[in-house]
Amino acid sequence: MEHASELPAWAALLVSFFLVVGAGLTLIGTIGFVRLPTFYERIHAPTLGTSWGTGGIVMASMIFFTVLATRPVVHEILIGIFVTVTTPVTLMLLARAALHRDRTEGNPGVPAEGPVQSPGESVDAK
Amino acid sequence: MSGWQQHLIIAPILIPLVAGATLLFFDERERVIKAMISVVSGLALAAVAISLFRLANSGEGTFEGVYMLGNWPAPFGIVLVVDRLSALMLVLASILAIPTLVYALARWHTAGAHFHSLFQFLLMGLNGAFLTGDLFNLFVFFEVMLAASYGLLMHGSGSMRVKAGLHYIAVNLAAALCFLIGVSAIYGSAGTLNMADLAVRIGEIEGERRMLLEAGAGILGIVFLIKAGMWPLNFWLPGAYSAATAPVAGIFAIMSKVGIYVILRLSLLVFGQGASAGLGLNVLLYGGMATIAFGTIGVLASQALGRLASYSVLVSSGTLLAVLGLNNGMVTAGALFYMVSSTLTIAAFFLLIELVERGQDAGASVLAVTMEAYGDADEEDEEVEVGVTMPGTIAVLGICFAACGILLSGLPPLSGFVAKFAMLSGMIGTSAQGDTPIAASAWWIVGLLILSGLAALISMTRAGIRTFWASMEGTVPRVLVMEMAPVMLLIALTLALTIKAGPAMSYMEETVRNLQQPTTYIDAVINARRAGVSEPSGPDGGGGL
Amino acid sequence: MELVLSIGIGIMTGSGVWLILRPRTYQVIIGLSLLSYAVNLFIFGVGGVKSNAAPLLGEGVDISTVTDPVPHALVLTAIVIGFATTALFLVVLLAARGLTGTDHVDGREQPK
Amino acid sequence: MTGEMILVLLVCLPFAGSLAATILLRTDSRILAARMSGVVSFAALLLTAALYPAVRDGGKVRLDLEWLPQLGLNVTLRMDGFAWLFAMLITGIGCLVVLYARYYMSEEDPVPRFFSFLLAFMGSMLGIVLSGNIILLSVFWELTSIFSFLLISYWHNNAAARDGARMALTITGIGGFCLLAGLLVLGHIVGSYDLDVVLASGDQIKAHPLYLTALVLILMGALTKSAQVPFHFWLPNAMAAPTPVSAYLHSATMVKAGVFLLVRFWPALSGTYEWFMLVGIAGISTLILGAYFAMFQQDLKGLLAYSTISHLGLITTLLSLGSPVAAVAAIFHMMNHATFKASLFMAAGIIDHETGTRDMRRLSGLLKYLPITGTLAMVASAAMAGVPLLNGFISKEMFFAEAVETHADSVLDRILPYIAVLAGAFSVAYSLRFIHMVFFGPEPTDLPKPKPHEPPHWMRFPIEFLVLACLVVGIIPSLSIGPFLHSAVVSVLGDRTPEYSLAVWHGINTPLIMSVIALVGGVALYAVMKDYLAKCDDGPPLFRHLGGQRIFERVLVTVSWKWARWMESRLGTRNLQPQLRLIAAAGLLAGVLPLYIAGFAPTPLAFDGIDPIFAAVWCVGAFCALGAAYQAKYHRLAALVLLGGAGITTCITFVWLSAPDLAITQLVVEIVTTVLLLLGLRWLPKRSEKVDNSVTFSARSRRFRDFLLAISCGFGMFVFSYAIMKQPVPDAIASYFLEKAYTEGGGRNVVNVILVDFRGFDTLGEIAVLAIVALTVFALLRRFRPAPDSVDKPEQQRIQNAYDAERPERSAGDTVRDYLLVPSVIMQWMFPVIITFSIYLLLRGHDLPGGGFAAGITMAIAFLLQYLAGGVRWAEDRLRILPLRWMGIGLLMAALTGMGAWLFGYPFLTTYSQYIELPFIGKIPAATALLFDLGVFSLVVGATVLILIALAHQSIRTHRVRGLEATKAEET
Amino acid sequence: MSHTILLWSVTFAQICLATAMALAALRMSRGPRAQDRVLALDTLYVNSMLLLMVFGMRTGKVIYFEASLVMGMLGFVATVALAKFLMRGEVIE
Amino acid sequence: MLPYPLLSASLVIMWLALNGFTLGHLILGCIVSVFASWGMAALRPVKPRLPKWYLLPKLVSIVLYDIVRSNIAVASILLTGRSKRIKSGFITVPLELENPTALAVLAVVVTSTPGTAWLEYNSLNKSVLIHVLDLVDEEAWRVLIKTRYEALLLEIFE
Ligand code: NA
Ligand code: NA
Repeated sequence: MEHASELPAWAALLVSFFLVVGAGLTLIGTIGFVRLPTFYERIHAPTLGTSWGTGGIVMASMIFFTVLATRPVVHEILIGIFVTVTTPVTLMLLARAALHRDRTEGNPGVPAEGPVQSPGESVDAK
Repeated sequence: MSGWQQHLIIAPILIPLVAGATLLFFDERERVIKAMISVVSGLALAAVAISLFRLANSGEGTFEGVYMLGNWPAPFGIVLVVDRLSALMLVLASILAIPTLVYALARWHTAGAHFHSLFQFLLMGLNGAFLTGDLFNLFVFFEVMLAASYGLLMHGSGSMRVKAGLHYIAVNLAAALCFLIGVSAIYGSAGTLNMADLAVRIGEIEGERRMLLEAGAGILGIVFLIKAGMWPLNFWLPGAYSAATAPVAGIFAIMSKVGIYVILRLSLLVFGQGASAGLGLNVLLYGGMATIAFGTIGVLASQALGRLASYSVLVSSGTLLAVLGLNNGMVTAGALFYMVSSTLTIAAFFLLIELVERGQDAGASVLAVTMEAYGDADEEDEEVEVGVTMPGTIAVLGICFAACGILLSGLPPLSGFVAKFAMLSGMIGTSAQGDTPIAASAWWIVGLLILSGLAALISMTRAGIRTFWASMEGTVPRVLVMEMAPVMLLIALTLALTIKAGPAMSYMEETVRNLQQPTTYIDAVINARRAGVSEPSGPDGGGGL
Repeated sequence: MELVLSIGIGIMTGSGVWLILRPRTYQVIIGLSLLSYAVNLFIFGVGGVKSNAAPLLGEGVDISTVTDPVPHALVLTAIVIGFATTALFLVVLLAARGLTGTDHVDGREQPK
Repeated sequence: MTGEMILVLLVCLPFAGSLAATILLRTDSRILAARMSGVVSFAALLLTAALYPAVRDGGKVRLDLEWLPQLGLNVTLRMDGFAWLFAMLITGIGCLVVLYARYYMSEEDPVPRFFSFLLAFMGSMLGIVLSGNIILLSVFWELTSIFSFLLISYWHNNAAARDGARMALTITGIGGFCLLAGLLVLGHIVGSYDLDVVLASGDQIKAHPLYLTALVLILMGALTKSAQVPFHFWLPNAMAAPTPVSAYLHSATMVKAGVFLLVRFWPALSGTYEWFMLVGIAGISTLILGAYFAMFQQDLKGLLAYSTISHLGLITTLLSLGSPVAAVAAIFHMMNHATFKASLFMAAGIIDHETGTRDMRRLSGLLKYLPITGTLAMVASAAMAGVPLLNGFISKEMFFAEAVETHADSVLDRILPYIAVLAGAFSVAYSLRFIHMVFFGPEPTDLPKPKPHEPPHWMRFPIEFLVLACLVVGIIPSLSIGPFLHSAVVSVLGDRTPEYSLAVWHGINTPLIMSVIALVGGVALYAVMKDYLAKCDDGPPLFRHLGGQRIFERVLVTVSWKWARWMESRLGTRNLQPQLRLIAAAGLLAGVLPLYIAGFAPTPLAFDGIDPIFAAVWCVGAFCALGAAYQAKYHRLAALVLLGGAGITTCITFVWLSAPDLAITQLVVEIVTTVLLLLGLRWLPKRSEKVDNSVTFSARSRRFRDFLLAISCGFGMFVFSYAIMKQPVPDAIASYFLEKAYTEGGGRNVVNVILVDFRGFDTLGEIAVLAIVALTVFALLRRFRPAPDSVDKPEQQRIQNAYDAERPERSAGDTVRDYLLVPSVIMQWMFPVIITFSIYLLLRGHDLPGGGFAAGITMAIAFLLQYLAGGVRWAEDRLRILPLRWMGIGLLMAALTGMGAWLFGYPFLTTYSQYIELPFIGKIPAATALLFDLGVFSLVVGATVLILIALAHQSIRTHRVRGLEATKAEET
Repeated sequence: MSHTILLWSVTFAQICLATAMALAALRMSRGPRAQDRVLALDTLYVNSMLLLMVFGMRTGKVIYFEASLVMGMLGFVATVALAKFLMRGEVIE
Repeated sequence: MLPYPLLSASLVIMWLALNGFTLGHLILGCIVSVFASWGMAALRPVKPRLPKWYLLPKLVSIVLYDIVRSNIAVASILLTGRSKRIKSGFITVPLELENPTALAVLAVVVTSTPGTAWLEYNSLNKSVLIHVLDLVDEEAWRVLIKTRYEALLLEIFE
């Protein structure tokens, strides 16, 4: 990390903050992914990583390289955008597939497909 | 070699490449144009190959046939090298290509998509493998050749071909992985990929690095032994070769020789001497003998002609491997002669089998079944009128079949005999040095060669009697002149080889002498001059040109 | 680093070899993929492994410190060829499965 | 005409005639073919005769033409007295046989083919006789086997003819191969294949340690050809041939080739104990057994065949003795036997021709019908029996005289006189039987053709001529055959030529007494056995059911078929798993063995410098790899996902260890591969853990073996890769690339410069591979047929469609439409983004990670995504991708870029790079390598898309097919 | 100073991300159902991408960025295909 | 020439972000973006109209804020081990949005926000099934989505 020695302290602290937050959130998300009991709950966990987990590290990287190269480095933001835009696609498709499977197998705890249920009527996941 | 002549060296690779690429622009229905492009490319290839052959043969042990791709000097860039051996292989490949191509034009090229492109790419791969002077480039051209061979093997589809293709591909993928391991291990321990440079460096490598190099070379050797069909790494071969359509099997006749070619090239250039040479030679010797034995057994055990021919390929490979294992110059020259002869023979035989079996109900119906059941119902292939009953068809087929039998069993008067004699004479005849006793291994090979010839004789008479005399009653196969002529041409070539045995053998002897003097090759490659640069590995030439 | 990488290569090789010896075509293709990873890494490792020494030239890049680019180029070629052959093997196994009705590598179920 | 020219003409003429006859094949020119053959053989006879002055008294005519001079194989033709005598025999009897055959062959037979083979055989036989190079001799030797095969099997719709021909070829073929080996050894001993040199080196040969080897091998050739015990059985079976063939090949010429060879090499090989024992045992046993067997034959030609065997045994016995006088007798008897046996065969042919049978039990009293033929046959039989005043008598007397001499004191030598007499008696008996049973006795009753009569005169003429020869030689030997025999003897024996006399009367001596005993004994024997022989089954009493033929067939089938098949299945396999096992084991061995031999000590493990994060990543990677291996059988999707995990690890490794290019490429390939495998997964059968859990012991042990192999390979790769990684690459070519990449290659990304410039040729090959694979995939899938259980739509779709169908408010496909409604919007918007990114990767490649390949795959992913989002119909309605065009353009562009260098006189693929100064923009790099990379890009896009789309199309195609089938079913 | 801070934070981040990868791999192999595995693969992709970004910071080179970008931009394609396979039994209809 | 100006502009920005800002790259980026938007045009998507595109930043900032908030919320659920006790469930939210692009944006927003996941859109009754990790008050969620996001999106896209 010798190259980072010239980084001013404020930047280093900022970078570290975003890094720790980003990586920490990602880890927490993944822990949740392992620990949560049902698939529909587990689906929420990785979004920690794809939202602010990614965001934190993107920020850290942008600040780091911008300060280091003394010119704006923003290409990391593309990663953030793409992750944000594409993650919902996978999650939606996967969750819907799971839903279909549960419905076909008649598993309890998933709402039936069909006309809108009356408001307030929801199905407990447990 | 200078000027435009110099670029002739790369033509055997570029002609089929460009032809294959151009063919992609034409629809499957434009058969005539496709066939024309293919044939023109084949003829051009033959012309180029023959000119290179003459150039290679003109010099007295001198090399001018080094082509530096991208104008980068060896060992950094990739070089193509034409010497007697590679020129011989080029000629053999193109001589095989034209008859098989013409044969395919009679009907087979319409049995599936992209036949001509695949065929051209196969030629490109073959020629590249023969020409390249770089180990990794050899891998690439092996893959080109193999990829095309996968496509061609399954050309026409059908359960048998696809099943055989699956095995063939699986085995070759495993081999390709070994190839990569071997080549990279050699690079890692010698620091070069150029064969000539490797030959220079190998002497200086010592200690652990040398061991690693040898291990890499060993793994690499396995690959070529798989390709060459050494027992017990050859069980894929009969299935694959016998399942392929006739013209494809015909051109495949040279595929197993590529492995032999590389073994010959590398063993004499790079691993000619040194501690590890002995081990490798023993593997070749005993493996080759086992292969002859296995091939002989297979020849006897084969009911279908296709399998018989495939096992003949194994016998041929085994013979070559064992003889190379003897590491005796005179015998090796004979082996080269044998290689040419047996390649022509096997190609002719594969082409012939289809014609012969067309007359038989069983074979024809199997073919018809595969064509009917697995053909695409959506795209009705218009029924091609296959052949007419020619006068004397049976007689011509019979003569050709007999000629193949004679060639396979090494009987006179065709080149099979001359080849066998040339090898045997080197082992136990006058050429075996007068006073030194003949090695036991030579006796074993002699015995095996005699047995294999006998097996071919027994099997071919059995098969010939069955096909021509016992079952071809009344039904005369419908054969086109276009299909018969290639077979006859190939057999005529073996006859020519017999008559011109003297000059042919001189070429082979000169080839072996060149191979045994690798310094000429090495010097030619290392000292080749870059175009437009005064020094061989000159100062920075600025921006390339 | 070498140790980790070579253990990894060993494990991938072992898994791959185990799989290509299995009777189902799908197992074989997964095995071949694993093996090609292993082999690619092997080629890659042959040049010596160095972290943070990519062979990209520029100001201040000391060419004696960067890694050997040759294996990289070789691996790239190997990746491409591996991809091509995997695709081919897949299609052939599908065709074989279609024609024979089974996904056994020999096109027929072996008697147990 | 010089002697040399005559020699060439003599060998070539019959072959030319044969070719001419082949050309006449289809014409109905029976007579023409016969006439031409007659002219050819008569011309050959005249040519031979014309050479007599040159070969008289030890003279020689010799011609050398180069063929394979390096190896000492030349076309050396050489005629001496012995060869002359034999050539006269070949051409003379050839003429007679042609004449005979002209009448013998029937209307239906393809006569031109017969004469073609016959002439070719004659040429081959002349070749043997005239070869002055022992390898050339072997060439002609094999040719006689081949043509004899074709002649025996002339009536190939007869199974006996096919079998007989094959047996003859097999036996003589084995002999021929051995002979070749023997001659090679002889050449090794002598140092030359020239016959004259060989013949002059007798002492050297006999003293050489390889003498016995050479002798045994050569004898194998000679004895098989001459039908000597135990190789005799092919000859009786060859009697299925047309009678002219039997007369020519199996009495006069081909079977004589074996004894000819023994005579030819007599000066070089004979006179040793080994020679005496080997040749003697074979000869004596053949002599006696042949004669014994002949007595019990019921087939006329069978009798003659065994008689031939016996007489050949006699000649062999004579040659075994090693005495010059015996050799003279052998040569003389060769000629005599040829004359009387050929005539007898022709007589038998006439009998067969006229009566329709050759079975002596059915023949009787034919003298009435065939008086002239009968008389001739009687004379010839008498010659065969050794009756005085006929030629057979003289040579037999000489044999008896030699038999009583002592040559090598052994049991064999001592019993020879008795055996000789016994065999003589047998031969008298069967000769008598031949005459008595056929021409005498009651009227024949049971002939297939009831009214036999004399054949046309010219058909009988050959017999008349030969019988006349028997008489002339028998009465005035020294005036008729004498000088010619002498020339022959001198040419073989040279200085050792003995004194001998060809007189009919030598006074009362031991041989004469032996002859008398044999004659009387033979008559008595026949008288005793007559009644038995008239009725008995074919073949001698004890050996009747132990026919050599049956043993041969049994052995041949067992060895060449049953054993071969068994061994093929044992030594080979048609299954894939054992093959891959062998390859893995061989690869392991090939790697380990050199290390083991060289005493490789494993590199000590260095635990320092390990990045724990990297190690952790590899823990994940290894875990995924093992998981994939574990799950691949039953949980395919899991295995695929785990494979993805292993792939990611690989990517990270590439990044970590300084190979960003590789990482990018690996990633995009990974993605496409996953989709590909998924596309394929749809067509694979369902597999459930519950169904096949019965594991046998053998399966378990197989698995254990594979497990061990896998572990070994893994461990081997670990050790190998560790050792090699620890070795820095020595003085590699890499530094050159690093130095020149920018200055001469014009790029900063050395990897890319290597790919498109230094080693651009590899890349050209690599994209060709991709193109080829795409074409193959396309071609294969065009004929794709799914398995029956995969034709239906997947279960999920069926359920969802059924659900849509059930509900009135929904229409078919609503579920999938809703499913993709939102995601497809995003996937579509990603399309231009990914295209932009792919162009970015392409353009920066030369300086930074990226390049044509990664860009191409990325572009293909952009297309793929649209197929995923909208389905095939939707996507193809909008995107008209012509993958073949992309591929063609890509390949051509890459190739043409390379060829562009030619215009400037540089080799293929020489690049040109320069920085171009543009207004406002500044310097931009312009390298031809970029054009090359563009070609790569185009090809990769085309090929990848072609593969993916071709696979994707299968679903809609099978639906269409199913639809067609359904409508068809409704119609019926 | 900033060197030390950064070293610690980068190391921490890497440990977190590597652990996250391991956990994702765990879920990948444990399942229990296919959708869990696919989701785990997607998570693994994201985690690796982040790890590589942190690695880029550790080395101070931007050249590793494209690898992360490819993961972020194209990584979802494989997951989409897998998900669609689960839902429809077929990837491209 | 430029069927999707906003897209083209974004692609140019993307190009410049990737390559760095130089005049050369601006020109090159423009060329590339033209090509790429032709590609998009070939797909013939339902062309979104964005009359009030200036509201987008507002949406972005709201979402960013919400994401931060829910990140913390979800993280605390996971960290404190409340995950065993929380009550998660499905809710159905009827929507007025019809524009697929707008729906996609809403889906991205809902899914990107930890704690809510977009599961299934039913085009017949124009409702969406959403799974909520910590479902205390269903109606509150419904209102949140409808007022906070949907209303704004309706404004932007119609
Ligand atoms: Na409905
Ligand atoms: Na969410």
